[in-house]
Amino acid sequence: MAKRELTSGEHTLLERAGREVKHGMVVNLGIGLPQFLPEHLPANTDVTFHSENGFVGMGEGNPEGTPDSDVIDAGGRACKVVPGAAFFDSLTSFAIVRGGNLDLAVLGAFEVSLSGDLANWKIPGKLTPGMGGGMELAQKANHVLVISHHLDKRGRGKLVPQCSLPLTAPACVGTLVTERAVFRRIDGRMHLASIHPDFDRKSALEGINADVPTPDVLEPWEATP
Amino acid sequence: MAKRELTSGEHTLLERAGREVKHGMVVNLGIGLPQFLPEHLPANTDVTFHSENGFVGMGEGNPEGTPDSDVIDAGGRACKVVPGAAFFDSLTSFAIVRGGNLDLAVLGAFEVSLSGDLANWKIPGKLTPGMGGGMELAQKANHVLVISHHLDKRGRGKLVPQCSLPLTAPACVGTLVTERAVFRRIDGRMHLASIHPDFDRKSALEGINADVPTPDVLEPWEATP
Amino acid sequence: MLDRGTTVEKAVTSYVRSGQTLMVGGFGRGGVPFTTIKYLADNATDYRNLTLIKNDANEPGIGIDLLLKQGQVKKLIATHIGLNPDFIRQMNDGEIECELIPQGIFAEKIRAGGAGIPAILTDIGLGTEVAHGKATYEMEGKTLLVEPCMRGDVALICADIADNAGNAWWRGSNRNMCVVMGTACDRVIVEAKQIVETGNLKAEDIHLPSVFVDVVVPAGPLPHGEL
Amino acid sequence: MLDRGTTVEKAVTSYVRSGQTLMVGGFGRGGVPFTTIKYLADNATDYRNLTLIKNDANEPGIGIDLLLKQGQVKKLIATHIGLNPDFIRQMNDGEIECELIPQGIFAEKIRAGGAGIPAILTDIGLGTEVAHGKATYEMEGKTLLVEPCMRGDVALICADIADNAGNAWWRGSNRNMCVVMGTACDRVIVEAKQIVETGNLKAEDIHLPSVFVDVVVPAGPLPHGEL
Repeated sequence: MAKRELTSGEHTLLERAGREVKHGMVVNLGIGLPQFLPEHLPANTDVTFHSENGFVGMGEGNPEGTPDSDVIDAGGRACKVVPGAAFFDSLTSFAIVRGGNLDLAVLGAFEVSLSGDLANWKIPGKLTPGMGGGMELAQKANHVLVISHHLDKRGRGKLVPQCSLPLTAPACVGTLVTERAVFRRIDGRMHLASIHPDFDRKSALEGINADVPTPDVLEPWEATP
Repeated sequence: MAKRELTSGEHTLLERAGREVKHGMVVNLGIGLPQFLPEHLPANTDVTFHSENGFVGMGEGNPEGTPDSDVIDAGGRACKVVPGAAFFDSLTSFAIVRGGNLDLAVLGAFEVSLSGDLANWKIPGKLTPGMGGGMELAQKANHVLVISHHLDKRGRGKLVPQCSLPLTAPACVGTLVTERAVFRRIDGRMHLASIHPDFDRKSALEGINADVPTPDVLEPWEATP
Repeated sequence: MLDRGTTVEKAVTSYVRSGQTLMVGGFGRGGVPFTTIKYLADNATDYRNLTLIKNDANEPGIGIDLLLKQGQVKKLIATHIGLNPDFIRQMNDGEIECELIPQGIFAEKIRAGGAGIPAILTDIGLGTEVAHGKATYEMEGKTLLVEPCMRGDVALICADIADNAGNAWWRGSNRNMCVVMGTACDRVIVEAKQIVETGNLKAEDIHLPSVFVDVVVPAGPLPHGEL
Repeated sequence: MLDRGTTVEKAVTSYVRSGQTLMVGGFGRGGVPFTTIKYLADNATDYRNLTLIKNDANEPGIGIDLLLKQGQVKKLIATHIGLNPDFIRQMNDGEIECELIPQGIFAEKIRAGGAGIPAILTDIGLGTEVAHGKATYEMEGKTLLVEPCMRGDVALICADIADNAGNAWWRGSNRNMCVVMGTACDRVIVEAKQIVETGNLKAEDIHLPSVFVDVVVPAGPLPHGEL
């Protein structure tokens, strides 16, 4: 696991995101916060993790590993595999993604538009790392879950009327989870779906300069026991 | 090896065809006479045989094998493999063919046209086995060598002005070897190239109802020592 | 990893329905899911009107010939049917429709279906009757055929070894079309000659990863010892 | 089987020339042919004006960064360059051209080049700047991008084990783009961490068959132990 102390807000959003993950799913985790998802899954959720550089069955980080280890994830982190893991090449890896066998991609975002467009790969003139496998993950995973702090350092939310940055894929985000709220794309438009008990409707939409539909009845934040 | 006694004419044409095979080549053998080519190769010719159902490094027939054996050639014959053989699936098998890694396909023919068109997969209303891998082998092997008896039972040769049967591939035959003669495609047209010492120019063209260019100087039939 | 082991009966009754398109592995006898096919033949009234995508038509009396003979198949998409004269007669008599595709393109169309590639462009078959009626695309002055991908409802494939999670491995020339078919169907039934504990196959040497596979069922003895 | 073993020097001087397009294996450090790359860097005046096709730009100071830094590369075709800020600066300053392609399509374009498929049709990148300027094809009411195949003059890839004939096998996540690049170039140089007698790899488990490979050379020790 990447070395980093999580804040309580991050724990909160990761735990809520973890409840979007169902038993038996094949899941790809983007770099950053998504890499902390495995330790926040509900108990007895048997999930198979896909690493787009070439395997399924990714296990926990390998503390003895170096960047030269023979098993690294797509971010270059040495890791272990679980029994039943399979290694393959980049062709098979993305055949899994494009062919409909990746149930869930958990990604970070710069921007998510009200129609579910995702921008997370390029800030022109500032950040040009390349899209890697991100476009395929965003466009072809059966469900795209974006997780993010509710507000960035300048107090802005991720949900915007239209993305100003180059798109990773249009109309791809199914769910956005922050430490305050859950948003879901319904009929082509992101809706408020759930609010953390510590927040109200107003703070669940704080920083979001967009007209987000907010149904009267929301999903409970906690799992029903 | 298929159970069959070869005639002396067949031995002759197979030996002549064997001299078209060069050291280090990757070679695919069609069903029938081509399957007898390995035992007619010149000494010290190290050839890798490709079997389009999924391996390279095909060795000799396996007399103990049945059609249920785990190693069969594309005709269903149990066979052995040589050290260094590799098994793969149909995708890789034809990637080898289409990608330019098959040096030579040795095939049978119903008809070869003067322009090198090949018909060997279908006789409408009579024979409809399907093309199998034949079209790709004919179209994409780096060289296509057709071997055949000089005359069929009705006294007709294989070389025709135009094929009357459905084509396997147009303009694909590089060399045609019979027990009497060798023909090569030069500038898009099949030419007489060599004659067996027991035959003369007339008998080398017997049964061929086509205007075959016959250069004054021919290649020797036997290998130059 | 989930445990995907079950019985042939459960697998077939769960996933296979009349009217579906089934991809069936095998080239000659290697890779043919004889046990699963036999179940379909033994319950013929429940599995009819099938479209089969299979390299060949097997030999008379074995494999998919059982389904062809019993009238369970409306169409066969194949590359070579030369070892089954009975089916050639059925085809020539118009009893069963047959579409023939060059073998490598047959494999590529299935791969495209599995890999989320809507179509490939190819020159294979140009200048032959295979090209008749097909859409074309001009690229760099050359005419190419547009070959759309193929997918199926259920894949029936036979592996030599599978683990309980569904990872599969093939011996010798048995792999043929099995792996690619296992990527290109909504449901994948792996019939395995040997089933081992999950983790007992070397992770680098797995030919078909478990994420493509729905269930693993044991292969019975080969049904044609008497042939 | 032919014996394809040789030295890095012989392999490179036989096949690599200035101005060529080289495919270079690796994702992160796994699969990167560090020894062969080092030879190109140590003989920089002989190998210039190269186009590199590689998943990423390596990290500063290792792998192809040596070639990028020394001005031996005119263009890099890649999917992700985020771990090499030095190259990002070179790209932004216009010193070296860079084309970025979605990772799976990058692999598919190379596969198509190796498998004799002139182009594939895909919807990946539609609605993004990746689609700008690309040819399109309408199929069943949907717009698809035409992605032509990619080929290279020489492939440089690093395997974990190769036999003398050129059959190659990869450990863990080292396989990545190596196998497909090994099918898509006129010449293929396999750098191997371990070289075994021909026949010592299990025939079913070979990842890249020898027929694609021209020469096998021994990998030296990893050059970046000090990093």
